[in-house]
Amino acid sequence: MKNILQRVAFYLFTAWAAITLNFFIPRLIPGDPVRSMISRYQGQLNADAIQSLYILFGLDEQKSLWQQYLDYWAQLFRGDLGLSFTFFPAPVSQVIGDSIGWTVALVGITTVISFAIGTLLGVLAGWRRGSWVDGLLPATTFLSSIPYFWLGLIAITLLAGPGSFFPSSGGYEPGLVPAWDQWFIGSALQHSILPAFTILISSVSGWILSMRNMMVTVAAEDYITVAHAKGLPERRVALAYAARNALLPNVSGFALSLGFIVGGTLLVEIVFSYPGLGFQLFQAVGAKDYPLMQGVFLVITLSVLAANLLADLAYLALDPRTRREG
Amino acid sequence: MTLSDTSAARTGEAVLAAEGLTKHFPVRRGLADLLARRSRVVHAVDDVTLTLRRGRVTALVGESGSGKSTVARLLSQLYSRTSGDIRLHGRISTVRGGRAFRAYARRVQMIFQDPFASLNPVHTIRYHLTRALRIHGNGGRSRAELEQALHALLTRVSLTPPERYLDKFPHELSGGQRQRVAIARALGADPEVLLADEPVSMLDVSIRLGVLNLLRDLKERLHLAILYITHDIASARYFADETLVMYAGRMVEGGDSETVTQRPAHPYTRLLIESAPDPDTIQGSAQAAAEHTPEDRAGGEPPSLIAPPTGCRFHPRCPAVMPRCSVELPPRLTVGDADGHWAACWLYAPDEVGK
Amino acid sequence: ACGESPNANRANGQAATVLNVGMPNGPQTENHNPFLESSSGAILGYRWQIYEPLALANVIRPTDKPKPWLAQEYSWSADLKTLTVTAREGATWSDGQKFTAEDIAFTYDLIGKTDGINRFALPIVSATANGNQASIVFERPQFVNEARILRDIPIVPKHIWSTIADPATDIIKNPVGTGPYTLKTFTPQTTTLAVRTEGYWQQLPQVKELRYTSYNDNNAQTTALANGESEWSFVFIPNYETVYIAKDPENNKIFPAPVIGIHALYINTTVKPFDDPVLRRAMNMVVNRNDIFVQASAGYFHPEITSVTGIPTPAGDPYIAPEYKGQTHKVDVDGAKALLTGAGYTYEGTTLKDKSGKPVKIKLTDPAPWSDYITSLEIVKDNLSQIGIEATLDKATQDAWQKSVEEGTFEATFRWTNGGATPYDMYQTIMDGKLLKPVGEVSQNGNFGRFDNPEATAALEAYANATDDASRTTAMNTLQKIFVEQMPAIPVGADNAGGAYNVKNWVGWPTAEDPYAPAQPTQPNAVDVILHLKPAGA
Amino acid sequence: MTTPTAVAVTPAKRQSFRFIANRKAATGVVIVGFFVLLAIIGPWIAPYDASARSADLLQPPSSAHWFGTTHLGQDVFSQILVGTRGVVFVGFLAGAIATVLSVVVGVTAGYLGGTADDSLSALSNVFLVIPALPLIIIITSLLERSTDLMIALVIGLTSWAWNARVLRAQTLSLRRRDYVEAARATGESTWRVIFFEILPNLTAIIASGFVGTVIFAVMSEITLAFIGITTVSEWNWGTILFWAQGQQALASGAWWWFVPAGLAIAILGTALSLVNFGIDEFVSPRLRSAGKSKIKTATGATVRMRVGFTPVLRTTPLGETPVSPHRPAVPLEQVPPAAHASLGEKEPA
Amino acid sequence: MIEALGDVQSAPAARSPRRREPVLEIRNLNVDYGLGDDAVHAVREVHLTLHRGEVLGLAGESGSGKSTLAYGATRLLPPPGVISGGQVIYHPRDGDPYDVLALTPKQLRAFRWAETSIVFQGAMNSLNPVHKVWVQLTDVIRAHTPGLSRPAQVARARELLGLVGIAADRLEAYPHQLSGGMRQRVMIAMALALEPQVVIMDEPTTALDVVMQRQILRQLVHLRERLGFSVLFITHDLSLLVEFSDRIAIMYGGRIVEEAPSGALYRDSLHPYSHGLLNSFPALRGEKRELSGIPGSPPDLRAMPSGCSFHPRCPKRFEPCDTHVPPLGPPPDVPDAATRTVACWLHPTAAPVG
Ligand SMILES: Nc1ncnc2c1ncn2[C@@H]1O[C@H](COP(=O)(O)OP(=O)(O)OP(=O)(O)O)[C@@H](O)[C@H]1O
Ligand SMILES: Nc1ncnc2c1ncn2[C@@H]1O[C@H](COP(=O)(O)OP(=O)(O)OP(=O)(O)O)[C@@H](O)[C@H]1O
Ligand SMILES: [Mg+2]
Ligand SMILES: [Mg+2]
Ligand code: NI
Repeated sequence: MKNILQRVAFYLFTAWAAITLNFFIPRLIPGDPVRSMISRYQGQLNADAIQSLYILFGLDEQKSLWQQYLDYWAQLFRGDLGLSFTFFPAPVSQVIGDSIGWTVALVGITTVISFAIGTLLGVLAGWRRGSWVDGLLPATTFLSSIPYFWLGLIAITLLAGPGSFFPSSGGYEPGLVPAWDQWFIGSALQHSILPAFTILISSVSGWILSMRNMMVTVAAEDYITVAHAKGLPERRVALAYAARNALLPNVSGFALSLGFIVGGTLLVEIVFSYPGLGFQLFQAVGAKDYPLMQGVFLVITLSVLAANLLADLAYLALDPRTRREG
Repeated sequence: MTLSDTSAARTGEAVLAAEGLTKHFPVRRGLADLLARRSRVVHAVDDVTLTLRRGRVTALVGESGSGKSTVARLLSQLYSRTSGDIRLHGRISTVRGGRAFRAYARRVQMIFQDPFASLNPVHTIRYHLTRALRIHGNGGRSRAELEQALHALLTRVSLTPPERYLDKFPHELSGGQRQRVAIARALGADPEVLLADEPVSMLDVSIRLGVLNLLRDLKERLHLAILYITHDIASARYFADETLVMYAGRMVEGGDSETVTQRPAHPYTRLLIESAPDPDTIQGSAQAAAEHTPEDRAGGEPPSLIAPPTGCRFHPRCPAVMPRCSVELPPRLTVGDADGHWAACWLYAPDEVGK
Repeated sequence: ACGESPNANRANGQAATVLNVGMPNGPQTENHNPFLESSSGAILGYRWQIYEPLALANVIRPTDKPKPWLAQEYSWSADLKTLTVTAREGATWSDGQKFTAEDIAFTYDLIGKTDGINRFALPIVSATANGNQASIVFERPQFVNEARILRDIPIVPKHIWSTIADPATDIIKNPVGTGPYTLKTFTPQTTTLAVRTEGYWQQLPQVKELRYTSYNDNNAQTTALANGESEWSFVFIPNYETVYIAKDPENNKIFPAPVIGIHALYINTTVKPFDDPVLRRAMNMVVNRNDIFVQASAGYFHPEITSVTGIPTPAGDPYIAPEYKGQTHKVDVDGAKALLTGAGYTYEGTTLKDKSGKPVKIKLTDPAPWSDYITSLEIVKDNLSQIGIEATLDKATQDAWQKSVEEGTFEATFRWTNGGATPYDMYQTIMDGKLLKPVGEVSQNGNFGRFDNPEATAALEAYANATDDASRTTAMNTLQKIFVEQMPAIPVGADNAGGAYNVKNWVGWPTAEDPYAPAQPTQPNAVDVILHLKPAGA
Repeated sequence: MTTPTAVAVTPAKRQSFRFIANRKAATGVVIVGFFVLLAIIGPWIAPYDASARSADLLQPPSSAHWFGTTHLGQDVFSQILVGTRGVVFVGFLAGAIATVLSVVVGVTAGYLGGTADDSLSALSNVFLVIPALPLIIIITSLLERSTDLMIALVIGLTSWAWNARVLRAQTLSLRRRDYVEAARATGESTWRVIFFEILPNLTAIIASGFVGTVIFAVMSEITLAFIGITTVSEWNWGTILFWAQGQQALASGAWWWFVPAGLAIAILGTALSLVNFGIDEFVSPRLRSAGKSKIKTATGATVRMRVGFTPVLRTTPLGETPVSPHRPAVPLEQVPPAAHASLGEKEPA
Repeated sequence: MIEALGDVQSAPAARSPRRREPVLEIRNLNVDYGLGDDAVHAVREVHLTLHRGEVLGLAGESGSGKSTLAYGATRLLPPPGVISGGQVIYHPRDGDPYDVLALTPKQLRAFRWAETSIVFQGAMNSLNPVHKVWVQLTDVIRAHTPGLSRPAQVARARELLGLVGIAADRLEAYPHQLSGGMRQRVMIAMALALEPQVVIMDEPTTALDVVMQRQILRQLVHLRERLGFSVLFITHDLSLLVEFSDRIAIMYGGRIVEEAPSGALYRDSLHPYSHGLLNSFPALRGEKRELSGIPGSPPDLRAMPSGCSFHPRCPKRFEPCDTHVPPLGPPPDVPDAATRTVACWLHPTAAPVG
């Protein structure tokens, strides 16, 4: 009992601390949303608008930070994330709802694919040390050392453009309405190829490397030698024995990377003009849009925590030793 | 090395004593336990009482997993105990880190079971021994003195010439050499009590003999109190003055080594002694070995320590089981064939002996 | 089978029925409230295709009389405090209801009552309807606000808006306006408007469908413009000749028309020795506006200011005082040096020393990410070194910069002014004594350089409240004189209300020859532009 | 060729630098060293003032301007040279800060356990949960003027959590190792146990954590500069990319403005990863390429060394008697007569 | 096949030397760690013959190369181990003998477990922690008898557990749910799954107490009676070996120094090292004897003494010992010479093996 309670308490505490930090950190930034808006429009917005915006955003009343904090929690418990300033008066939940799907679809799927491919190559590289897959490693390392945005921009310049199959920006062709039909899905897929590919290139090497190292470590375990001694087919030794055990440590890394999907995608979305959550966060930071920032942070915090939980569960499911019954 | 002041006259004086020593390890619990509101522990050591005396070797034998190492760690106060007392020179001692722990460690040193794990792979032998000397102020005041002390230590454990070993890393030594370094380290503290946990299990018999001779020598020359934990009962017979037998976390028998090994009283001890291979009785035939097997009379698995059997923990396997064995915990009962020979078995209860 | 899908006939969308408009503002959230600058309607500009204002003032021809739009006609009372408007005959709301003067009165009344949506802080006293006429009464004469009142207020239907609890926080899911278009679909990336089938008060535009796409940033927008994916936009295109025009010289066009609103180097007049107008004038004389124009604003974005009065031309031509007509900025290093030495400054080697003998140093500040401003400052820094002023460039964060500007703790910074139909707004931003705050206290709306000149303040006051042209001209001339002599800020480039457009599918865009409207898709005049468009080759 | 057999005879001192013997690591160290050198002397050897404008606007690479010029006529090559210092400084300082923090938090939490562990791991979890890059963006915008020092501090202070977690887990497993218990039993004090028994065993993890953080810091710094978050007063590669991107260098065909900085980052990153490989293999003897992975047998065929199929260097056809590869057994004839003479001295059983 | 071996059971191989028939002949085996000059020669010129149905004990100094020999002969030695020469000749029940070292990986895979199985020292690490016991038992059956149906495989697995005295419900258990002794027995069951001819056991009971040890060995002996396989048994526990094995080979410094029937070796060891060993272990029963031990320390494999590697510690060393390596062969001067070999200049052989 104590253990599970402890675990739950730990998660709750982390969530509380992270949310509190999320609340206070943005507020430490000097400046306010109204002035950011004025600056953003650099003369396109009349200075007279300042006052109306203060009133509009409800920033004209002075509330103590503490009071705001309490209000924030009250709001959260009501499931209300407040109204975004940038998109005033759109509710933060709507802004997030509009963009999260894209992020999850693009980055989520690519993360899964990258993990799958990387793990597979890692298994190969680790199992047959010195083979061509192993020789691939320096190349993938180089690719993953390239700053993501640079890779993306070069890819756009070289591959996208008028007449090219690859569109240079957006999540789907302008003019299409999101719907589950062949045009939209086709277009969305087409738009996701280039970003997905660049994410893949820059992230797959990490998985290859960690899987390879795990494979090499596991390959030296006694039970692998036993499996060889048993005369099992090579494939079975490699997969059911070596890879199955080597996968375990990678699982928690994978779960965590799922949690970072939302937070870690800023540059992809900036570079490829992808309509996702990372870009919204980036904009929100620039616009001092506290409610939106907090909302996105909340999503990230919760997803990382959920991913952690998932990692715990996955471990439980995959490693019988943790399922100790006495 | 300032052990010379010990006089033989005081040999036999109790140095370290444990009374009712108990250690329960909490078990990681699953959901099922949560629902059933069970709280489970491993009863690793239950109610162990023993006394280590000056200049005497006490052997502790028993099944694997019966809690021998746990007793040693409890005595060295590396584990906190669930209950029971440890008396050092008659005074109850409970230390948890800090200066008090160091003072305790100076008098009670432990040799760990696994010589491959108990030396830090990143440090040289010199470092290990220097620390052992320095911590307890035995390192002398100058470099030369320290060097001399190091040489003396290594020579004492027959790692000669010392220069050959001082600057080696643990992985460059054989198991036996490591084992001796571990012993040297324990001696560096100039202790009164040495808790040696299976110091010879991984060695071939010739090296094993060397280590045991060293321990005996220490006992005799420096009047150390030694706890010698082993699976090798024959060596207990040869090197220990007193032998204690543990089964499933409890002491089941104790007494003079020769008596316990030659006339075991407790059914478990008997099983143990009979199980021990002895080339002098049965010689060289796999065929013959298969014939008279004591386990035919006491088969079965060692008990679970999480839910140990009620009453006498050996009763499910005991060939001489009586109804009361499964309900009542047998106390220490005198066997009567030799001084200080006792067994925790109802067979020796006064009312049973008559039958 | 897929007939129900909104995308079904998308594949064969004819070029000549659709116009693709783009803006570089990132994913949008559905919000069609025309009063909110944060709405997707405002950010992409489509609000003006749904809602219409009373009249369309043309900011690039500020002296032209605003073109009556939803107002059949309008007139100001002599004291310029009351506006009387006749409602457009035959206009209907897109839900079929008739448009009346009630709607006009309601709209202005709503704005007057709701601070949150009163973008221009208009001092509306009352707005009432009488038959097909509405009259709106203001607290003060509204000459300088005229264009805003007529052009920038979208008229909303009373029958719908009177039921809206809070007009400032409603996202107006189903916008109903008098404009030629209605909302078809909204997605965070693209908003599509369809042309009305009936009930528009004038001939319907030929563009059947307007698609407003929001690109994440300037680069994406520029790329889309260059390859024709986006046909109309307003975005800064660095090196626009190569990046944009050269990609399709036939069709890719820009029309960067200057408006009266400028970008200037504000100088903190409280900091010695820059409190000396002579020094400021000398600095003005060495600033190479052409370099800034070419290198920092890509040769088009902030049209070079040539007039010494800082008034952008040709938009501001009519306002330039006779004595300054034709007088243009020229880089004159020797003249500047002479001016300085004549006023008691000295040189030690190449270093300029002020009257007290201290070397003249100045710190130029702007937020780091604003690359055009930073580039301009680099050039200014270079220019100033020619007269021995050692300038340093300080790149702060936006917030730090904003704070230093508002509190007057900066030394010199590049910043914009307010814009308007007359040079009043730009001069007011720079020189208004009513906005003057002591250093350290926040001045939000202007006079960041702490320019303290009662004469200028009075002239501004006089200009705003004058009811006749003559006194206005006098006040304006005074302002120019003070500006030129005191040089509280060094004008460099004008704001531009132009845009980039593509003539492959549609023609009829405003051009320098026919500047009937600013070519900016987010301006109210955009509706006029759309009405001008015809399929190319037709 | 490094074989573990060499280890046993190698004196202790040389061990710490053994990983340089790894070819990958050596390459990495050389490249990183080169960049560090550039960081030191870059500003002096730069042919132009990196910020100085010139009349050569947007010129492609030439002998005057090796990497071409910017829209202001600045020399890109000089900017790269001058910019190296910031990158290297921030990378290493942030790496150092994060490493120290992670060691302090991770090892303390792992070793002390109990409440200290709970609160410290909660702290690192909170830092783990908060997305790093956005957090860095926010904190840097908090600072009025972000100097390289500030950026290094911010990156260092926000990116220690992952390593702390790894170190904690490792410390937890080390804490119960017998040699730590043994050190305690010998009477070592707590701090000595932490610093002299546990830390040395974590060296490799700490070192690779350091390298990892340096890579992360370099990437973060460049990213921050690229998206225009940090001030661009001091040149670094990210700043160059920021300007190039802001001026649409790629679309205007000015690839020379965009490509060198990106490649420089990639090369530095790769070099650091290579060092990391070296550390990894140094730590885990199993990763250490055990000499060659392919060997030649007596018949000239090549076989791969691998688990489960020990290579056989020489086989003997069934009919023949195998001979020893080392030394033939001593033929009986050579046995000195003395041996025979002493036969009688058979020992008693 | 079991019936065929029935007579072996009634007349143990060790007792009737004339009928000795080899299953596994190790001839001049050399195993190195590493290559070239850095190589450690851990096993040198080893000759050892395992006969059908016998238990051959292998004892010796720790680090003398016992495990290396076992792994080398089955080619399971992990890198950097290499076999630098020799033969391991296997005699199948029917068919011609062949050299295990010459097999291709594919043949080797087929050979393994079906003909020779091996039980490693650490049973905890020998079982794959993530698979249930039945999976690990059946996968070896499946790999070598492809046609067998799933239920038949499981039935066989159940039967195997029964052989080693573990309840069939333990098939569903994961390795960590079993005690050390049970795991060791699962490994033994697995080793017998394909009824191989040779079972190699490397210190299978070192970590266990004597009760458990005897329990396991008893089962092994019983199974051997029924199935007729041969065992190569490696341990430090000489008393155990004397009791359980038919013959004992003693290793020192990478070489076999003596090999003899266990009783003969115990009573009358010829090599001074064997002698020293036998004088080093205490007896549990009977009179306490004086234990002499062996002075000196084990040789460094990297710097082997010249000649007989034991000579620096040998109480009886004389002239040739430090220069010439004594060959292994039947001693000329003892009555039971036919059944034993020794490598010592005290007993210079006239007919070296190999
Ligand atoms: N830290 C621990 N947590 C939980 N259980 C433990 C712990 N240490 C030991 N145990 C359990 O306590 C029991 C006694 O263990 P201990 O190591 O003392 O046995 P032992 O007699 O020394 O065995 P061996 O002869 O194998 O060394 C075992 O069942 C073991 O699993
Ligand atoms: N990877 C290796 N590299 C170099 N030498 C090694 C390696 N592995 C083992 N050795 C050496 O080979 C020798 C033989 O080792 P082996 O494990 O066969 O000994 P053993 O007789 O089984 O000893 P034990 O009784 O301790 O198990 C030892 O001296 C050891 O130091
Ligand atoms: Mg133990
Ligand atoms: Mg071994
Ligand atoms: Ni029987």
